Amino acid sequence: MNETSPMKPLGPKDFATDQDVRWCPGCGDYAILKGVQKTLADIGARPENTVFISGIGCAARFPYYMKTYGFHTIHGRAAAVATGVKLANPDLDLWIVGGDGDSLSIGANHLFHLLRRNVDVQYLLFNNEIYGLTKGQYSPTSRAGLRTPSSPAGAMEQPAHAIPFALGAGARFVARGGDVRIKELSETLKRAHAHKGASFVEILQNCIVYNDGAFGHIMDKDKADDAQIHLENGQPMRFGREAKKGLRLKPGKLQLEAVTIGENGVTEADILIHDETDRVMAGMLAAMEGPDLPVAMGVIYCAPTAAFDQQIADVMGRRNPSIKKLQNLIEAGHTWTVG
Amino acid sequence: MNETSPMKPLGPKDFATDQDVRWCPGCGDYAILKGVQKTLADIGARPENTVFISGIGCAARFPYYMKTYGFHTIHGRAAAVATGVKLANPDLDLWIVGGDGDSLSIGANHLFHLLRRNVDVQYLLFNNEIYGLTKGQYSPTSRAGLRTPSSPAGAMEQPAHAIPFALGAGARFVARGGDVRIKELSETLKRAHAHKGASFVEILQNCIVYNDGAFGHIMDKDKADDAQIHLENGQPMRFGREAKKGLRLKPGKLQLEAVTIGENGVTEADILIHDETDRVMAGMLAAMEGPDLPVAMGVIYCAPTAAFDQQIADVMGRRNPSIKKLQNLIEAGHTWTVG
Amino acid sequence: MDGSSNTVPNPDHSDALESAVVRFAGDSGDGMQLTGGQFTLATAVAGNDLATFPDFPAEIRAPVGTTYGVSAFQIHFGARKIRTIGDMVDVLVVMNPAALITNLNDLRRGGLIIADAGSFTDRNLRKAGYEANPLEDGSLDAYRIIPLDIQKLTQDAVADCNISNKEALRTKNLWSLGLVLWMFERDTGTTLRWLEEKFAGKADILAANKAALKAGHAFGETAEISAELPLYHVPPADIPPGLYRNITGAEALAWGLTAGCRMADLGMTFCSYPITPASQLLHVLSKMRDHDVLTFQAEDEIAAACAAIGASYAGKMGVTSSSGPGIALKTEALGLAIATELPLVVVNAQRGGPSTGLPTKTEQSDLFQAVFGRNSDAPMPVLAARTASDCFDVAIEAVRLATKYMTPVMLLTDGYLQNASEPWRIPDLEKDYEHFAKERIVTEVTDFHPYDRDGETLARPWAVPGTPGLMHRIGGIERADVTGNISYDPDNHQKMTDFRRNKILGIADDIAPQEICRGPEQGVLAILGWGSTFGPIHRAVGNMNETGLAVSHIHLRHIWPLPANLADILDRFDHVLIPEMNDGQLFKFLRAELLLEATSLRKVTGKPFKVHEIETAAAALLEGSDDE
Amino acid sequence: MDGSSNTVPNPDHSDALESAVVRFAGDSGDGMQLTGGQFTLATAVAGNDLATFPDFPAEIRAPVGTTYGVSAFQIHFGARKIRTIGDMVDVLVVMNPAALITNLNDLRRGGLIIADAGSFTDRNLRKAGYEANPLEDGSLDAYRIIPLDIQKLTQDAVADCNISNKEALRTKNLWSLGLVLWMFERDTGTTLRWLEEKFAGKADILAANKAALKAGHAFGETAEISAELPLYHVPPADIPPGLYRNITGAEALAWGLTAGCRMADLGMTFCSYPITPASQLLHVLSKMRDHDVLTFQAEDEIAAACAAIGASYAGKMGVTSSSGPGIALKTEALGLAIATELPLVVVNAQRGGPSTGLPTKTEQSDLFQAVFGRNSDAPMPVLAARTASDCFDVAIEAVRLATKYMTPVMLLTDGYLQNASEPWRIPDLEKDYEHFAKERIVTEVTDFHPYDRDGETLARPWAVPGTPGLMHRIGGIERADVTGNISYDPDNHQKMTDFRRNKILGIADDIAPQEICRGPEQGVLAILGWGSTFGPIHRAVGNMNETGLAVSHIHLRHIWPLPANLADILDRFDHVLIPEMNDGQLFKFLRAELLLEATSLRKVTGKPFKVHEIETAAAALLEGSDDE
Ligand SMILES: Cc1ncc(C[n+]2csc(CCOP(=O)(O)OP(=O)(O)O)c2C)c(N)n1
Ligand SMILES: Cc1ncc(C[n+]2csc(CCOP(=O)(O)OP(=O)(O)O)c2C)c(N)n1
Ligand code: SF4
Ligand code: SF4
Ligand SMILES: [Mg+2]
Ligand SMILES: [Mg+2]
Repeated sequence: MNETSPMKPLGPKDFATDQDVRWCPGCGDYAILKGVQKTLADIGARPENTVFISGIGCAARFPYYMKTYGFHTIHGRAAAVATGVKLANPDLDLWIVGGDGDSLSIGANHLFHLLRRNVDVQYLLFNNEIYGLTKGQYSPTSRAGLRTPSSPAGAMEQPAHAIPFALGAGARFVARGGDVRIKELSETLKRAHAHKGASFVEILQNCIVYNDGAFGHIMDKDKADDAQIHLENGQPMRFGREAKKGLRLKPGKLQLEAVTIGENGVTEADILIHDETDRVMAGMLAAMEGPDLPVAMGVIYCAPTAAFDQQIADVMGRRNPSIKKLQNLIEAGHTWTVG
Repeated sequence: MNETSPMKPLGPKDFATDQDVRWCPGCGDYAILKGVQKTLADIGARPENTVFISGIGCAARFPYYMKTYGFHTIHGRAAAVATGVKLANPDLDLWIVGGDGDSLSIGANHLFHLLRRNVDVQYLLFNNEIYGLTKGQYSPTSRAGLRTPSSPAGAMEQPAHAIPFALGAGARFVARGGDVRIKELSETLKRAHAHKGASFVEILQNCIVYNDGAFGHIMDKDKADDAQIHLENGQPMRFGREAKKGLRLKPGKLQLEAVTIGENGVTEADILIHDETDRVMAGMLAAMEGPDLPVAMGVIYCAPTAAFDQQIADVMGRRNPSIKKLQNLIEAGHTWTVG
Repeated sequence: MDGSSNTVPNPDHSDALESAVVRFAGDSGDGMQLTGGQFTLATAVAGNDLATFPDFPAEIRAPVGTTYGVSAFQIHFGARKIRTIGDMVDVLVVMNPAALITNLNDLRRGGLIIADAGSFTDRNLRKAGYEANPLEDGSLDAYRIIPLDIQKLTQDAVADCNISNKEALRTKNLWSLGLVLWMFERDTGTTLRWLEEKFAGKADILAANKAALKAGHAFGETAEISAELPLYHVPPADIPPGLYRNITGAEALAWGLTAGCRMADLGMTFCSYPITPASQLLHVLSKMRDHDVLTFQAEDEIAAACAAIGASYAGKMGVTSSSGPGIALKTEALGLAIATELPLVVVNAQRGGPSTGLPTKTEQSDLFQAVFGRNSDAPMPVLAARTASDCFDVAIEAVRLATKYMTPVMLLTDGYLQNASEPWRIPDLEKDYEHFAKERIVTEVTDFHPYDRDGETLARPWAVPGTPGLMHRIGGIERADVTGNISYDPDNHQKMTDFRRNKILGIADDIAPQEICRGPEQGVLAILGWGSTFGPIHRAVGNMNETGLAVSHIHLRHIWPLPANLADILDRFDHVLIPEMNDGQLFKFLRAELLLEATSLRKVTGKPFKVHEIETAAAALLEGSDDE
Repeated sequence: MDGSSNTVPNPDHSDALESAVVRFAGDSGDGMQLTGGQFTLATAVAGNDLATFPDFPAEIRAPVGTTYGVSAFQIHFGARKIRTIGDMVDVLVVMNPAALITNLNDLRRGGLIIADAGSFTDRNLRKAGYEANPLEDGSLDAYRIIPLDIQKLTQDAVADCNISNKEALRTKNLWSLGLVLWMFERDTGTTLRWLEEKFAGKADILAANKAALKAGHAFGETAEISAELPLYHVPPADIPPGLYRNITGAEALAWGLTAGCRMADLGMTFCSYPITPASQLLHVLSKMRDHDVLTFQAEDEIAAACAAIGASYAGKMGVTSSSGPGIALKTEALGLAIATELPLVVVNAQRGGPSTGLPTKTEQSDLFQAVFGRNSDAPMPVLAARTASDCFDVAIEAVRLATKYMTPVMLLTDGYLQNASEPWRIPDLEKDYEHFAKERIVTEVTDFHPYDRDGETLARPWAVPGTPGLMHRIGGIERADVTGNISYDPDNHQKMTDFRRNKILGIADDIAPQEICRGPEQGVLAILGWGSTFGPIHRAVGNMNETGLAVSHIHLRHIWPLPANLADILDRFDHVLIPEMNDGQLFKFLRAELLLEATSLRKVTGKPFKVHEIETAAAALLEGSDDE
């Protein structure tokens, strides 16, 4: 649809703008920015065809740092704006970036409908379990008990869970990544990009200023191996140092358990194979929060179906509208002549 | 907290106002109204302590017909208003009524957060898969392909599913009823009422004018037995005429299947027992949409946890605030005297 | 007085009426809208000018026979230009007691009631709140009543048709229509043709409907009571030659927006969430895919506004619509459109408020919201349509301004205009409109900057994603002049505020100067209106001019910015009367803008002005000024 | 001119200054807010009047050394009543080059710069955008510079303490504070006591902080360069006796709202969603559970407004707060509160716009939104606070009006007031306030009807769920007079519209008449302000009065309805000047209300007015009027 200039291979730096990046030093957002720039370079994205849309928040400053088209909209509404962009031009490659507040507090309704409608975008939710930009109030994903300026006695709400929410919303691609293992994140982002329809990726992100270490128990180097499991479709779900651990169903129950190969008679064959099209398993993987079970990383669920924008584009087709055609329309039906 | 007048037993009619009921003749809402009035009488509800809150829509006219306290608010915001009411007075018995548009389109974010926070209310979603009051546009629950004034070529969206949405939101009580079997609905409503925390009940409701028969394949007398399954905690999940059919897990799979006792070697013992605290099973039951599997009715999931409003009330406690105390506060800290 | 006064035979043509007002009223299930629509068509074909107004009940379908289930359709037609739906009804057709009790107030004394006496049963009388049968107890002595057992007459008429009794009863509206057509000397041809289309393939139903219609018509001529039945002659009006059709405001808006897009060579992305009385626009546009109109029913009004902004960002004409409460929800998003300077058309079909208010009733009380209702200094143009057909032209103007000035534009219509219909001389889209510039999207710019403004319009360039070389970033945080980068610089903020204000103010020089649409160019009294008060004001001024009173009518299309010459024009009059269906909003707004000392005439009842209400207020001012 | 002009030694007391302006500026991590806060306290204890203003960066914590990471704190203090934060800075303390480059503009010519020369490294100079070191290249010749290697001096001072080098460097702000305290003849006692509290249990850190503070103070007295260091004497101000504390607008609001609730004997349910600069109010109230204040952080602004409405419905004082864009989102809900006539207080902490705009900068551009920004005719009272401590009284007034008249009330504050602090004479809550009626909740009513109005206030009764016998239903659809049942009746709609308007208009008779707060009771020029422009206007008028110019200051607290006597008062002046931090909103509003011909002075830079800007505009008007 849009003509593109002759392809020349672009590197990650070709996707960086001249604007100074203004996150706090040490913020996890830096690594994610790098990861996204690398991903775009790797997939050979064309800057003129790529659009980043965000709401408001620290995470939402993202578009300013991407040398593509970018729209920093209003708090919570990125998904709605993006839907309009895709309806207007389904050929654009559209990435949405939002914080946990942006996406799951004020903006959760638009996210819900974007996922349900299956609009062909990549939605990256930077979850730092805090409102960063407004200086550290608890967010819908903050853990119960978290003390913040707006919850001096500890937050008293059951937190929202991004992945179960997305599954409940009917999302057809659901994945998780983190701000530390950038290579793995980049692989996940490539999968998200390749998926036609709404791809939802939760990215665990450290806010060094207001919620430092929120994911330490999952992301810290010494804990990561045991606390995370990296899913790969068609592969056994193994984790831990030397991949000695794995997931299986508790015998006779609809519950996962972590087992160690070689212990208690557990063999490699007992370990479940990851089938990313299995919605029930996706729900179980999404519910894993530690400490007994590792946190699922990578593509948890992927079961494509028709994308909304594409379906509409198909129905719209090429219409060749014209003033003449419109003249015919307004002259059709019951008319009469005077004089 | 509020003094109540000496108890005298009230009948369903004592809960009816003098206002003419203004739904279309034949609308499913009439039956639900009856069912709710009966439920209130059965549980011995006190009108002065009972509040009905709704948004806007046909369903949302409900409060005007209940001789209790009632607040007909604005489209989509009933859950938010109700949260404020419960924070102000957690002793009130609060029912929310909303249509599928009210609850899952404009109001889905508030519903999400109400369920996540676990505010102690009963949320009744009257799902007629259409916007009734605004004259028949498709709604988020309308099936793909439905032709309406705003979708003359058929709706092109993947529909939202109320129960999976509620589960994804973290709801701790999820049930389904219908506008035909009022006795069963009333039992479900009693369970909802008894549950402390947010109770979510989807009620399939026929809009005779704009979406007549949307649930015919489930609710019609001749189809109901095979198309519905009525869940009871601790009981085998059986259905069909003479309860000959039942649900079991497909051997070796995370999938339910409907089987007939006595056929293919299936015995009563093969039929799964309903455990309403099993979240994974709840997800599978929620996903049943026919035709292979029956639609789940009754309490699908119930796993209580602390209610938000009660938790806050506990922290607030009895404070005995006073001007004196406030005077002390403003005089505390760094002060100095002049003159 | 409009309507009623003129049914008194015109002195010049003693056998002819200058205009008449007919209202059909019955239960929601009685098919009154259809009856009215067919009568309208026959009347238009007979060469009358006309205006119509359907009055639906707020309830979807209230129980049969109740007052809140009454549905009515009014038509005012005549031998002259018709401006209003008529103050008072001349002929009232009622299908049941509830229809009578809810509509009687609007019947002029001496007016005619045709009542389906068969439906005046005890049960129905009680439901309507009558203690005795008004057709019999003398309480209607001030009117002429013709009670007919229409149910029975219809059943007899279709007795030979192969249909059920329920189906038979359903045709009683056609019987009534036949009768009224006869009374006004219209034939049944148009309706018969329409029935044939509608019931093609349902031979029995078709036959019954035709039979009922013909029977009603025949009844007028042959029935024994025909002597009692008046026969009205309303000769054709003297209206400009051309091809005509009936059009509602909602249709005119839909087509006008599309025409504007065609002129700008832009696809339209229309994003909306249903709400009365705006939904009609969504419905009409949903069927216009062939004209590159994509409609999106969003999850709420905020999403609708945001999606439309997204579509404009991506190079389409983004349009969103709602009514007052929904427009309120869009407020924050409109700020974004203003800040990012993207084209957008926002249609507000106003209704009674505040809050949910009176959803099915008309009001023009969102002027303040349109002009002032945003946080911060956030100016945007505001236009208002005056008649159903005017919606077409105003919609084109909205698209022109939005794209030329890179700005959201608010277009105000109201519940009355949305539903009311009037004959529309179908324009020649190629010849009758000055075509404005084709799409303003830039594709090749050397040294491109997203906030580099056009020297004349102050509009920024419209560079859309997908265009090589023009990648840029925009957003709601204050943008640096020229580059659009985030800027917290104090002087830049002042500069950008000035740009935003001046860009919109500059539009005043790009719009048609204000005209006086009726009456002398200067004098004692000008009646200044906006929006759908056009009809009653215009007729009132016409009536007063005819009696020799020097009164002028000025009607605003551009509320913001105001036409540059408005102050000068108003200066020429001693008094300015501002009638509004609100609590005095334009009145106050013009005080603020022009320090105008005017007189406010307010009506907040959910109903349009009656001509005599305006005449009375004008007369009071004229008398007052005699005293001086 | 405020601030700067007065640091020039006062002719009467050659050794004393009437007032001085000091600004501390450094990196976000340098602890400038803490330094400023401690200096403020010491100054208050020394008996000066003062005003302070923290200026945070918009970025949470930008990279060290960059200009957008600079954090500053300004204090204006003096021997007289201090009204503003000071136009120009007299003493600028900068901890790095970025702090210098971003703050130099505000330093008066001849002003003093104390710079941490140790941080003026090449790297930091480059980050700030300097090509050469300004401390050395002569570019600061217009000022007095005292470069000190504060880093080094601090390290030396704490060398004996048992702390890391990083920790040592963190105390350099205390060293600087010590020095500046010495310069202004304050002792270190207040700060030492505060340090002891803060670092109780951390003996090493405490020792280091104390050592740094004392070393800075001692340096002033003993260092070799002390001859260069000026010593300023600002004698105590003549302020009314009483117990004082420092208070920010946000604290004053929080306490005032709570005080209002206590006077009304109501619990408060405060529902909000974080947004700059309103969040502070949520934070303060979150800690006030003991005073029956329940805070709820909602999922968005709409939910916050709706939950507050729900709380009011259930018998608490529902309060919600936000800033412009968030208030926009609440619009529809406010319509519901107006329609259902429930008490509600809505706090708007205004910031720069439109859209996201300048979140951390101040502006007063939401007046239109407050008064007019709703669909339909939807009046509600609007109040505006003028100073940090005035927030307390205005908050009480808001609660009084909301509960007495059963109406939402809009309370306007702004980013400046939220963060600025000033000394506040702590009132006696029992004696200093006229206690308004206790809660207005009805419990026993014979023949109860939810829309039965009080004859005088027109307020409807407040009957809350849980009360036996008063069950009723309310909602947003138009309600019948008295019964509150749904009503589509035209006359009822007019009647209810009239009630809603008149109820709010009636408040004009229940509020304090407008006063002239400085200057003659009549004359050539009145300067009319609202909100946080109070300080600069008041000082400007004071300055002009001192030089013999007859100028008066009138400041509005009640924006809607306006005080009944306002027109009369304004009539007594030839000219009215209206300075506003917006594009002329009050100016336009008063044209609409009073047909007032005034002069508008607009400033939309995100910064408060400077005194001289107001003096200049006033002088121009006075000169103009001499010519006449
Ligand atoms: C309508 C509106 N409400 C509130 C805000 C204030 N606000 C800005 S960002 C934000 C939340 C930030 O949290 P999150 O989305 O998690 O992003 P983070 O800063 O943590 O990356 C809030 C409440 C706003 N800008 N607009
Ligand atoms: C802010 C706002 N937007 C839109 C509307 C119009 N509206 C009223 S009810 C409704 C949807 C009705 O559908 P649903 O909630 O499913 O209820 P039903 O009528 O089917 O019972 C809509 C769109 C409104 N009243 N307010
Ligand atoms: S506040 Fe937190 S999320 Fe925001 S930039 Fe700083 S570290 Fe990152
Ligand atoms: S429109 Fe449908 S849902 Fe509404 S009252 Fe009628 S039948 Fe019921
Ligand atoms: Mg966050
Ligand atoms: Mg519905």
